[in-house]
Amino acid sequence: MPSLGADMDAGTLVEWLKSPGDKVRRGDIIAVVETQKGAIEIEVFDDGVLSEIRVKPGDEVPVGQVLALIDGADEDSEPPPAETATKAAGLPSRPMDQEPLRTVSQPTADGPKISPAARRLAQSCGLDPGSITPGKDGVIGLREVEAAAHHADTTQPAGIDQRAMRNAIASAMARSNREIPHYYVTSTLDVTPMMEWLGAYNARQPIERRLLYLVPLLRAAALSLRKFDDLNGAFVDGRYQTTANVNIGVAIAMRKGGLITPAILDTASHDLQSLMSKLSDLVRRTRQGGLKSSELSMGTVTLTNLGEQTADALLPIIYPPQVFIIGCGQIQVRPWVIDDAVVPRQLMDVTVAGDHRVSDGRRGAQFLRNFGDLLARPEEL
Amino acid sequence: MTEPEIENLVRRELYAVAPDLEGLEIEPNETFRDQFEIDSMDTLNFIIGLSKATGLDIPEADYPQLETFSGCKSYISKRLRAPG
Amino acid sequence: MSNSSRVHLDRNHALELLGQMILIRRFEEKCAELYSAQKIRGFLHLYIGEEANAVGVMQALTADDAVVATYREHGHALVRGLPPGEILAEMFGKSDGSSRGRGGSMHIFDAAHRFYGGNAIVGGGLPLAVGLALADKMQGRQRVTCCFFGEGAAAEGEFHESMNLAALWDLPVMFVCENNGYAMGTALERSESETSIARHAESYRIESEAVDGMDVVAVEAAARRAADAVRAGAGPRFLEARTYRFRAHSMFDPDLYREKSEIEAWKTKGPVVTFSQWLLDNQLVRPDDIAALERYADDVVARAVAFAEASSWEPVEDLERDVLAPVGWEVSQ
Amino acid sequence: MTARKITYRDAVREAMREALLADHRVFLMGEDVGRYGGAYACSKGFLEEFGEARIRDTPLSESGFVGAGIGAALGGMRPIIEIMTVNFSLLALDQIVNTAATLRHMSGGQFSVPVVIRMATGAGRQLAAQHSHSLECWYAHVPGIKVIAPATVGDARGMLKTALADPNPVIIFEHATLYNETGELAEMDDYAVDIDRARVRRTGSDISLITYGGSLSKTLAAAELLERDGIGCEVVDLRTLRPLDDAVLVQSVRKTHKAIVVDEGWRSGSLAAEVSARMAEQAFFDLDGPIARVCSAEVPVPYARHLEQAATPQVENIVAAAQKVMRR
Repeated sequence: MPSLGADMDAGTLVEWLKSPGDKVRRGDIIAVVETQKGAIEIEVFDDGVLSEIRVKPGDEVPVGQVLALIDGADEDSEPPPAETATKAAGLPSRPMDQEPLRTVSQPTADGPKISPAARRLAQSCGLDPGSITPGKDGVIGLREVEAAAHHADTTQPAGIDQRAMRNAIASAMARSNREIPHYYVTSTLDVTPMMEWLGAYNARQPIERRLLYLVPLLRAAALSLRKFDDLNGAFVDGRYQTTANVNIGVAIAMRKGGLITPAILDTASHDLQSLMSKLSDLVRRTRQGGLKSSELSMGTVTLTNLGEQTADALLPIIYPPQVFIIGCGQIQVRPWVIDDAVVPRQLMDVTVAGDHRVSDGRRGAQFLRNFGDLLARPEEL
Repeated sequence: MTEPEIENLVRRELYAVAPDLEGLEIEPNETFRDQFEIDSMDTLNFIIGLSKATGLDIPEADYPQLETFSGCKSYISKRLRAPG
Repeated sequence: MSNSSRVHLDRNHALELLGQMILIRRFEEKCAELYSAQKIRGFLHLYIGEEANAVGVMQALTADDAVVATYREHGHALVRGLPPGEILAEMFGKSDGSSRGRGGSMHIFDAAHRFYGGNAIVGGGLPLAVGLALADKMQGRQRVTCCFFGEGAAAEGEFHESMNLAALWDLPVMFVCENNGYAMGTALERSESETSIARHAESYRIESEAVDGMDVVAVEAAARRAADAVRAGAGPRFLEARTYRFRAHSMFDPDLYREKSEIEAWKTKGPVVTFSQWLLDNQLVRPDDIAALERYADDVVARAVAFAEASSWEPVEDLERDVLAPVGWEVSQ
Repeated sequence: MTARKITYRDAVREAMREALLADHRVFLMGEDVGRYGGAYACSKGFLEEFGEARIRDTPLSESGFVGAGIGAALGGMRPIIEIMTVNFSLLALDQIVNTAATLRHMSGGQFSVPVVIRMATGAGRQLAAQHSHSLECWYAHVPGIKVIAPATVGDARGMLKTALADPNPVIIFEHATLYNETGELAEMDDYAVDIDRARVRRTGSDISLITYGGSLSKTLAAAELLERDGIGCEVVDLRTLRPLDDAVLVQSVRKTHKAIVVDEGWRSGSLAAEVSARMAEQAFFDLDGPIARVCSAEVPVPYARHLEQAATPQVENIVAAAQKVMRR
């Protein structure tokens, strides 16, 4: 059945004008076919003898099916086999336009409406949209989320939704990797002076007043960051804005996986003892629930410390909209060269990551040097 | 303090810093860190708890002896038996 | 009238005319076959029966002249000198096609041959031709823009607007109406109050001539007269070639609107058969000359098919190329 | 840098005169562009200065002379075609859409049509339903052409040169109420400006007002009023309707989180609809409320002044829409 138009996919044989055994010549009309557009004559393109008729009048057959055989015809010019009707499958095809836009479903059909931007902000602050008071019109917008985030008394409900936390981490980290061009700078710091000073300090203190080594690290980082406007702040709407205070977010791991990075507001304003009690309180409330939203939303920089008996170093990922993160590996006794002699020292690899849209690797290196200098004189912290 | 009393004490203080561990089997010779992802802050709070409950002053240098359940038991019983 | 206006019908020229008509005929018969085999898709409008017009008119044009044609333009493209393989590859939708598979049978273009295509809007090519002629006139060039269209276009407003502009501005354009009697299925008598298209043109004060479109020599002679006048700066000329298509409008056309006897009657006046006979009768050519032309045409067609088959598909990643020209792109002249 | 006051009409005229002087391939063609001086007097004096060959009065044959312009562009000229109003351009739609826009692609990149087509658009002069519509959107729908809408004297003066240098068909929409408007034009050696980017005409942080052409001045006036209410408006002038400059739109709405599109076209199937869809596609998660549109009423533009005003976007409609969005 020949194709007589792109919109023809079948035809009904009306009559044969030739019989088996008849001689046919190129251009002869041998049959009539009924189509959607009316009867059309079928011509042959070769000379030969009509040897076999395969379709009888009244049959509807698809385009491409053999109607009859002509002997003496060049094989190449036979009607194509039926499968060529689907040869379009071999053609390059256009990829589907675009993936459908992923939409966010409302928490409940009857619950308050929340704007897309507000939903995203709430998620990044760890706020449950259900806990936010909507505006007069029943809608939760950016205004309402911001109010909730800044409301000091708003506390997280006890208990952490493991999946929500994983989603929040996934979205923040994916966004970070997507949007933030990271640079990394690493230094190995000799923290022997700090550890020795801390050992001596803790030995003099009653057990409740002893410090974790994370505390001098936080203090040194906070004091140092006050000098680095371009590392402490937020990158929002294509623009970087530094913040007056240094609010270091501390990465606190959850025992069942995941982590939360609540901030110690105005970190630099606290001395070591005050920092220790803040940290202790923060860890307890992180683990048990009861963080303030402001602690979750107002971090301006993050410090993540692997801790004892873990690994030597990590390459941290910036927590948007922040632009800088400090990653501390475990402290280990390793060989170190001092005055041409190899000596055992307590060493810590510190890797910082910065947002290249705001600062350059040179600034990260300057920070590391400053941070190391402060740790070398722990008594001044 | 009897051995069962010491055991109960250690369990209680451990659960105080990590309530989610309650009811879990404790492997006596594996470190709390490896078993339960207890970090340095938890460890410190745990030791503070032990110290308060027993009245013992535990120097920082002894912390490594308190990393396992059996270590805690033997350390406390040794310290409580020791004079002064 | 210049010397070139006369047709020098010596043996060589006769063979040339006949050879070109046979090539178009053989090429298009192959197209019909390839269409049935689904190698060619979309619309396929065959020129069979009308070959004398493209062949006759093109004799009057030089390489510098421009040609604007319609969706029934395979014959014009072939005689204009476009590579047959590229024309066929275009119908296959392949990347080596004249238009990289973007146009198909109805939209054959070739800048190098000043072939402004395959326009599938009836009448749409006329204003374009007027503009090309305007550009030549404004730039002082002695070129002819030759615009082919069917008699159906005469019913379009663009036909009348273009006649008026060309005459009003004295533009060097040669209009060639190939009047085959049917606008798709509508007979001329059923669509025009005045069935002489040449008279429409005359009403705009354009010198017009009606010619037997089945007689290649008559068409060539008329085209030479018109083209020479246009080239000489005499303004537009209009040629109405009365012709007939032997095949249906397109492949998917049951041809219900005309009598079989009418088609058969016209076939006896077919341009290939009558010209061949006339040449034989006058002993300008021998039967084996004609056989040789047929063999040659078959060979050209076979090579075109092989070329089109071998050509690759345009990559889908290039789908959106050639929608806009990059800034700085210059139109090739 | 010194500046001078100039009307939009004179800016258009200066731009065309400069082009005619600079390039012998440039010519102007259209109804009454010659002896009459242009329906909007944009080519007054040109006939005397440049002669009949280059300032061509045409018969009332929109399809014919627009098609001839397309052909002349193919033949190496740089025609400027003037169509009196967008309503009349519908008679040339075949040539613009079926020929100018398709030729390049249909010929596999062999040809291009460097034609510039200027036309007046829009309501505001009580010319009723066959002289007042804003059909830019129809042209902006079509691939293969560029569509621009100069809203300021600077763009009226500078966009034509860039359009003429472009190898593609460029359609310029001049809102008819703009011709008599006066603006400051900075003196420059070269007035050419880009024809592919949107521009922020006023910065603000509370809401983005996105518009083009004749609605720009109304939108800026609305922004001024809203400022007094403490609502900071960012006004984005699309300038180019095809291709749309998504980046500027999205950047603005990412900042303000709220958007209104002001468009004199009818709301259904409008450019405003396209702009809104793009913001929803590309900045959905930055939106803090539904996108609003201020468009013309779904009625052929009526004659009576109060009805015409009511049918088309006005300053107070824009202010009211912004206040509603801000109240939410």
